[in-house]
Amino acid sequence: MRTLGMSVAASFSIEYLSYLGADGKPGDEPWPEVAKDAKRLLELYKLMLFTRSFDSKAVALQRTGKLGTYASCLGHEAAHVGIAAAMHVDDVMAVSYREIGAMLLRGVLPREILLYWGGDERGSKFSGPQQDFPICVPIATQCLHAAGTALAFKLRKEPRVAVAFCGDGGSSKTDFYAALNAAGAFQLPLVLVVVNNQWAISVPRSAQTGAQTLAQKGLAGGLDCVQVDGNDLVAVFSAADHAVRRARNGHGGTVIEAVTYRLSDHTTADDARRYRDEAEVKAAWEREPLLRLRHYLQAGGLWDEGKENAYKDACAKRVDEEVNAYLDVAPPPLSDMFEYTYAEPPLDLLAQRAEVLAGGKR
Amino acid sequence: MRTLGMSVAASFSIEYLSYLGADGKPGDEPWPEVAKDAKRLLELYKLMLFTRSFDSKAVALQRTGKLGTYASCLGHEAAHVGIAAAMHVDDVMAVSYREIGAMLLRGVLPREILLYWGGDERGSKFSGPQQDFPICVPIATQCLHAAGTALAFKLRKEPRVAVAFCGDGGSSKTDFYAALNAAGAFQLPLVLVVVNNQWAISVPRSAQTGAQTLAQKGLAGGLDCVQVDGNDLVAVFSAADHAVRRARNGHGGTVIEAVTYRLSDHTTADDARRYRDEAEVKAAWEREPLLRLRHYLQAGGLWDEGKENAYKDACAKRVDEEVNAYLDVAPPPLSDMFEYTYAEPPLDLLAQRAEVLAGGKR
Amino acid sequence: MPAVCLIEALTMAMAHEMTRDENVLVLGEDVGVNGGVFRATVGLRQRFGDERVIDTPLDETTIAGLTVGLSVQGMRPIAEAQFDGFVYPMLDQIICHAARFRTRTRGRLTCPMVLRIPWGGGIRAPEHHSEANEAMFTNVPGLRVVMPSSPHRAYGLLLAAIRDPDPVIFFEPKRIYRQYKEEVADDGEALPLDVCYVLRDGGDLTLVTWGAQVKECLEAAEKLADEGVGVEVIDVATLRPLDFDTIRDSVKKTGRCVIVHEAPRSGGFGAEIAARLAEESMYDLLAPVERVTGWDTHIPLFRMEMQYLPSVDRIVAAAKRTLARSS
Amino acid sequence: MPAVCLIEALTMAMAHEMTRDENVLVLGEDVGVNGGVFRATVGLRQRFGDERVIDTPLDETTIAGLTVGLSVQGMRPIAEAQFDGFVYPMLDQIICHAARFRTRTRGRLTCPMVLRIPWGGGIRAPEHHSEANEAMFTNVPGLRVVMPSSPHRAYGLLLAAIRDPDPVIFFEPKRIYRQYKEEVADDGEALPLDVCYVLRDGGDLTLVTWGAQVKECLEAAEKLADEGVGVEVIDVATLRPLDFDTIRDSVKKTGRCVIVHEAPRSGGFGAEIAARLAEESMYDLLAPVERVTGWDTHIPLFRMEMQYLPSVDRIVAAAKRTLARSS
Ligand SMILES: Cc1ncc(C[n+]2csc(CCOP(=O)(O)OP(=O)(O)O)c2C)c(N)n1
Ligand SMILES: Cc1ncc(C[n+]2csc(CCOP(=O)(O)OP(=O)(O)O)c2C)c(N)n1
Ligand SMILES: [Mg+2]
Ligand SMILES: [Mg+2]
Repeated sequence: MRTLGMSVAASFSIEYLSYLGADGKPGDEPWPEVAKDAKRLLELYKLMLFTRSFDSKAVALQRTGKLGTYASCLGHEAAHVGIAAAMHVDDVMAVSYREIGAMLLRGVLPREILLYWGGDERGSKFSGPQQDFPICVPIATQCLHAAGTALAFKLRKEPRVAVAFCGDGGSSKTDFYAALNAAGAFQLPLVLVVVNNQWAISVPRSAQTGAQTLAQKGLAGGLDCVQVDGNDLVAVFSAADHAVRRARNGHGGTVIEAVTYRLSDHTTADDARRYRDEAEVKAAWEREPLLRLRHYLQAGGLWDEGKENAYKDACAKRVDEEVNAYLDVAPPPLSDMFEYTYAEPPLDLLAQRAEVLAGGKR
Repeated sequence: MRTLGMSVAASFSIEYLSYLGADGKPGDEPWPEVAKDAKRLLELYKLMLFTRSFDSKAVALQRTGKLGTYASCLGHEAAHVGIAAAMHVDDVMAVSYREIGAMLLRGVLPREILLYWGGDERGSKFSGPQQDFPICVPIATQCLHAAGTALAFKLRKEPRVAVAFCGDGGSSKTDFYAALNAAGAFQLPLVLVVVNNQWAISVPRSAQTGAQTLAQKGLAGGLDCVQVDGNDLVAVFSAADHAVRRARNGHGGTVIEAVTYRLSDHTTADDARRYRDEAEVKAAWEREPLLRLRHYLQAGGLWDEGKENAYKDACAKRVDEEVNAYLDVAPPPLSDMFEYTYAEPPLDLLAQRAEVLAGGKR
Repeated sequence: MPAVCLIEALTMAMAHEMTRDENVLVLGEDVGVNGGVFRATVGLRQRFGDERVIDTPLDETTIAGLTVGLSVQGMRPIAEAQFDGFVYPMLDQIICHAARFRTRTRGRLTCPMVLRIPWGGGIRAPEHHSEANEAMFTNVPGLRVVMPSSPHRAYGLLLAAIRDPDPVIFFEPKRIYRQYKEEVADDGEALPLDVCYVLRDGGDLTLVTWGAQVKECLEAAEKLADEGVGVEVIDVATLRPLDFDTIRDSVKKTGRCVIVHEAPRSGGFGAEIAARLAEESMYDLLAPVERVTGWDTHIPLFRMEMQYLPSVDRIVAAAKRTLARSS
Repeated sequence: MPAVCLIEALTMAMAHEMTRDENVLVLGEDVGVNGGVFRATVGLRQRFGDERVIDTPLDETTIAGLTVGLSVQGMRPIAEAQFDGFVYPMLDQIICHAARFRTRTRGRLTCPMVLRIPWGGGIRAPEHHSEANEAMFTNVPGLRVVMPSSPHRAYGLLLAAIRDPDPVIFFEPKRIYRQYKEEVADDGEALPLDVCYVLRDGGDLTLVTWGAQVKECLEAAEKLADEGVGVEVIDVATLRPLDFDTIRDSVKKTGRCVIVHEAPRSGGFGAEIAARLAEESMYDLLAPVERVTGWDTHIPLFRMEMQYLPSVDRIVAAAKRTLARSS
């Protein structure tokens, strides 16, 4: 029995991880084993570079009317790539709409991503792991899809993990809370990643919640919680690796808060100058994820100016090919509109399809 | 700048409060000022007794077909009364469906509570503070009403507090999370009370969440969190008083978890023997809230066997009067069905009303 | 062949499919040890274990979202909404996701699932426990919306719903859960999900309804028969997609139609049936269509609910009015 | 008198009421400094401060629940759903609470509030940003459902919605937010919340529509006029309660009716109008009613969306078919 008076029912602390400084120099503390493989880091760096190349091209395509509204991932490359890098191919990923680097790592083709943002459903019939979820626009609802996925894994006793991303804004959404609550209640192999880029369109992080960290929201479900420097690939990757392993081994879910910054407008339909200070953006560029990793790799002799330039050119070329492939995709046949609502279109719908195919006369 | 490596981003601890042992003996720690007024405790004890008397009568009425489904509050008297006791009359209370003691304290008449459970809307046009919310069946949705209320208070700069109750089950509901998130984001004068009676119909507390305490869910919104012995009126009242004052003084919201036990079936439509052990219930009776308080008051000379019996008789009499008043309420006129859907019934509805009044012939 | 009531037929169908297909599972509030607050899942936990009959945390958003996730990953979840009035938090996941995975991914991912919803009034239940809210679903592409009205149809339609490759909203008229027993063979025979049932033949007037109101319509037909009026009674059973052919054929024969439902009239699903008649059966109609429905108010608390629900008297009166207008 | 487009008229109405009544406040995502993603609340933060133009955390359940709480406690909240496709998590609070406080408490507590919903397709927006989901609300007692289609009506109807003592769902056809400007006096004159508007007179056929499709209907009427057909165009404007009298009177005159809406046909609100015609105008109709609508599928991503939305051609064809059937 507890003694009367005040006692402590539970206590917690939230760790913050950062390994690679904004200057590209590692600290004194030893790196987690998984992050010591410099070749792997180089690979991931190259993917981050490619992602940035793709991203700026996509924005340009929108500006010239060749793409719909697009959500740039500028500045999020480490947060996205570092998480996806820790996943097995048969794990399942549930993204929101900004995680280009993560999707590319999983094998989605750039042309497919463009197709989606070009207003064509076929973009979500993508390459890569077939069980991965498509882009999900209604904020944080994908967190529950990942929780359901993790529950399926657990019930089928498959050693697989579900990983969902959402934003700082998304961490206010009831679906996010529901997912972490379920993860705790069922001890699910689920990793919830909050990419805290400080803004939800025009609403700053400070207006979303009174919580000191977004990571600590996981305590509401009894999950593991960790906050990391989301611009530090090493920290993101290490934290993700730890969380994914833990989940795979049956020890339950984790919330990872990756602290980063949205260097771009919210989407191409947005103008961030209306609501945020240029100075803040400028300061954030000092901490962006690519440069520090490049410095680190260069210091280790794995990379240099020449390789950087050559690789950038290669990226641009590959991106151009993908853009061309995208632009070459003919519109779907009209009948497609009716094919996928049901496995077997009901009679009503067949009649409507017939109407349309007969010349849209009705 | 933070040093690289691991550091602590935030840390928390959740306190547990209990002052009056199950044996009716106080511990060594001094009681909070507010709980030292024994006369006040006696008043509240009497209300708890009345509540229990009302409750058992309501169950009996249902059994004889004179009331609809009813949710007994047996065992929750301290948790309900202790919270309401800390409120000012112009604060606003948002209950679920079980908080009979709290409603009575606020001035709702027993006959009104019966009228509601008797299937008559007029039961929610009750006496007492007119801004208090009526019984709310959709779990935890009232938490957001209280949050909106608290926001109104804050915007109007009124020194008032909103208090909402929900259950252990309710603490899994997204509305509960939304309310605590909003409370933190806007620093609202809101107190969220989780009455953890260990069961949500047949689902035990352990299946709701992986969190060690329900109180800690408040951390997700940066709220104050405290867990109390919900069978200890002194602990509940003290914690509520603290939280309500804090809210009134502009310091924001609190989650109070009151740990108690549902000694009855979930409702009169339930049979708890299907899913829980009689031994558990028996053990819980050892910790129930009335007896310990009675012992304490008797030890202090404020109460005795004779007073107890006399007061119980008085309760029974008052309850009978209220039951009779309830049973005397004639059914509402048929037209009432149409009067309150809109301030001004639209033409359609007037036509439907005319049909009904003409003899329900359509 | 066991004689079972409607809710027992549902239990039988779930047990059948859980035996046949190990991917089928049940989740919801109190569906486990307690066997559901209406006892629809009674015995399933004992037979299939707690990994296939899952009590969820108390949150409908959670239930819906988990169900979508489970389904997309190859399970065949049957989710239970404890009551009609608690289904609204599920709509977002149902409409934005369950109903869309197939079309959104051009068939790469699909969402076969069943959402069971005990439905409707007339059981003296508390507030929010008596809603007829089928119209929330009938304008949503990608969903099927089903409501059985007999033990036999409950069994066959639920089997079909579980096996269907797309999401099915399965309304259960709780007022008639235990109305009567009927022999239902546990033979795994599913019924089609796009067929209306003619429950009674007649040449003078067609009563179209679904769910618990089938009872009142059959009684009204009986009364009218006593007066020499031949009434055809159609149980819509599958609201989306709607088998309008059966209704059209009946009205072609009778020339008169009264539509009966519990939900409020304006914007209710009865409107869709009346609209189809206005589009396709105008030249067959001898009299205007009528709707006998719940009033355009929320269903009152139980003291007055029977004044709200369409009664046999109201149906008979509407039928007579319709007959009078066309004579 | 300022010439304003539809969305500017909305801003004008909100500013007017915020000036007149200090209890009126605006809340939603990005409504503050950013002035709303469509710029409907632009300038309001500067004029009325951050306690009356409130950016909420990103959660629609929160917005709806706070709005209900604020309203019941005497404020007059105008909530914004950022897009039509994100409104579903609000339904629970709207249906179970906003629409019911008055009847539940027999008038003790009420819930005057406005939920503004940018609505519909045709702006090449991403997934979930183009939904025509008015049918989710039109079967719900206690709500008013409004959709303006001109700057003038936008101003007058939003004023009325804010002043109304009951909850109002206010759909805004975003495709025509900036279609044209019109002089609108900022005179605080509200329009009634139960009146359909005859936008064009004609004797041969009635086109009934609402929202952005008013544009296509007027164009279709113009085309048909060139061929000598007189088309009456009715903007329903207030879907619930429905002013059926105006529609009935028109059809009495024309004998023919085509209903046009963006939402999927089956279970859409067009059904209610067709149903009323089947009930009350059967003897006036010279030809069957037709509905020209979105197909019974989700609106496709934007590459194909114009193939989904009813076009002028489809409306004209339906009108001609209707005329042919009755000649
Ligand atoms: C349910 C829902 N509400 C609103 C929106 C509109 N919206 C799109 S992105 C966004 C902000 C998201 O912010 P955050 O979660 O921080 O992610 P970020 O865009 O910063 O990556 C909003 C409000 C939406 N997509 N879904
Ligand atoms: C949204 C919603 N879902 C389901 C129900 C049915 N229901 C009524 S009470 C209850 C359990 C509530 O448990 P808890 O929150 O612990 O409160 P308690 O009844 O124990 O006081 C359930 C599931 C409901 N009323 N509302
Ligand atoms: Mg963000
Ligand atoms: Mg409980």
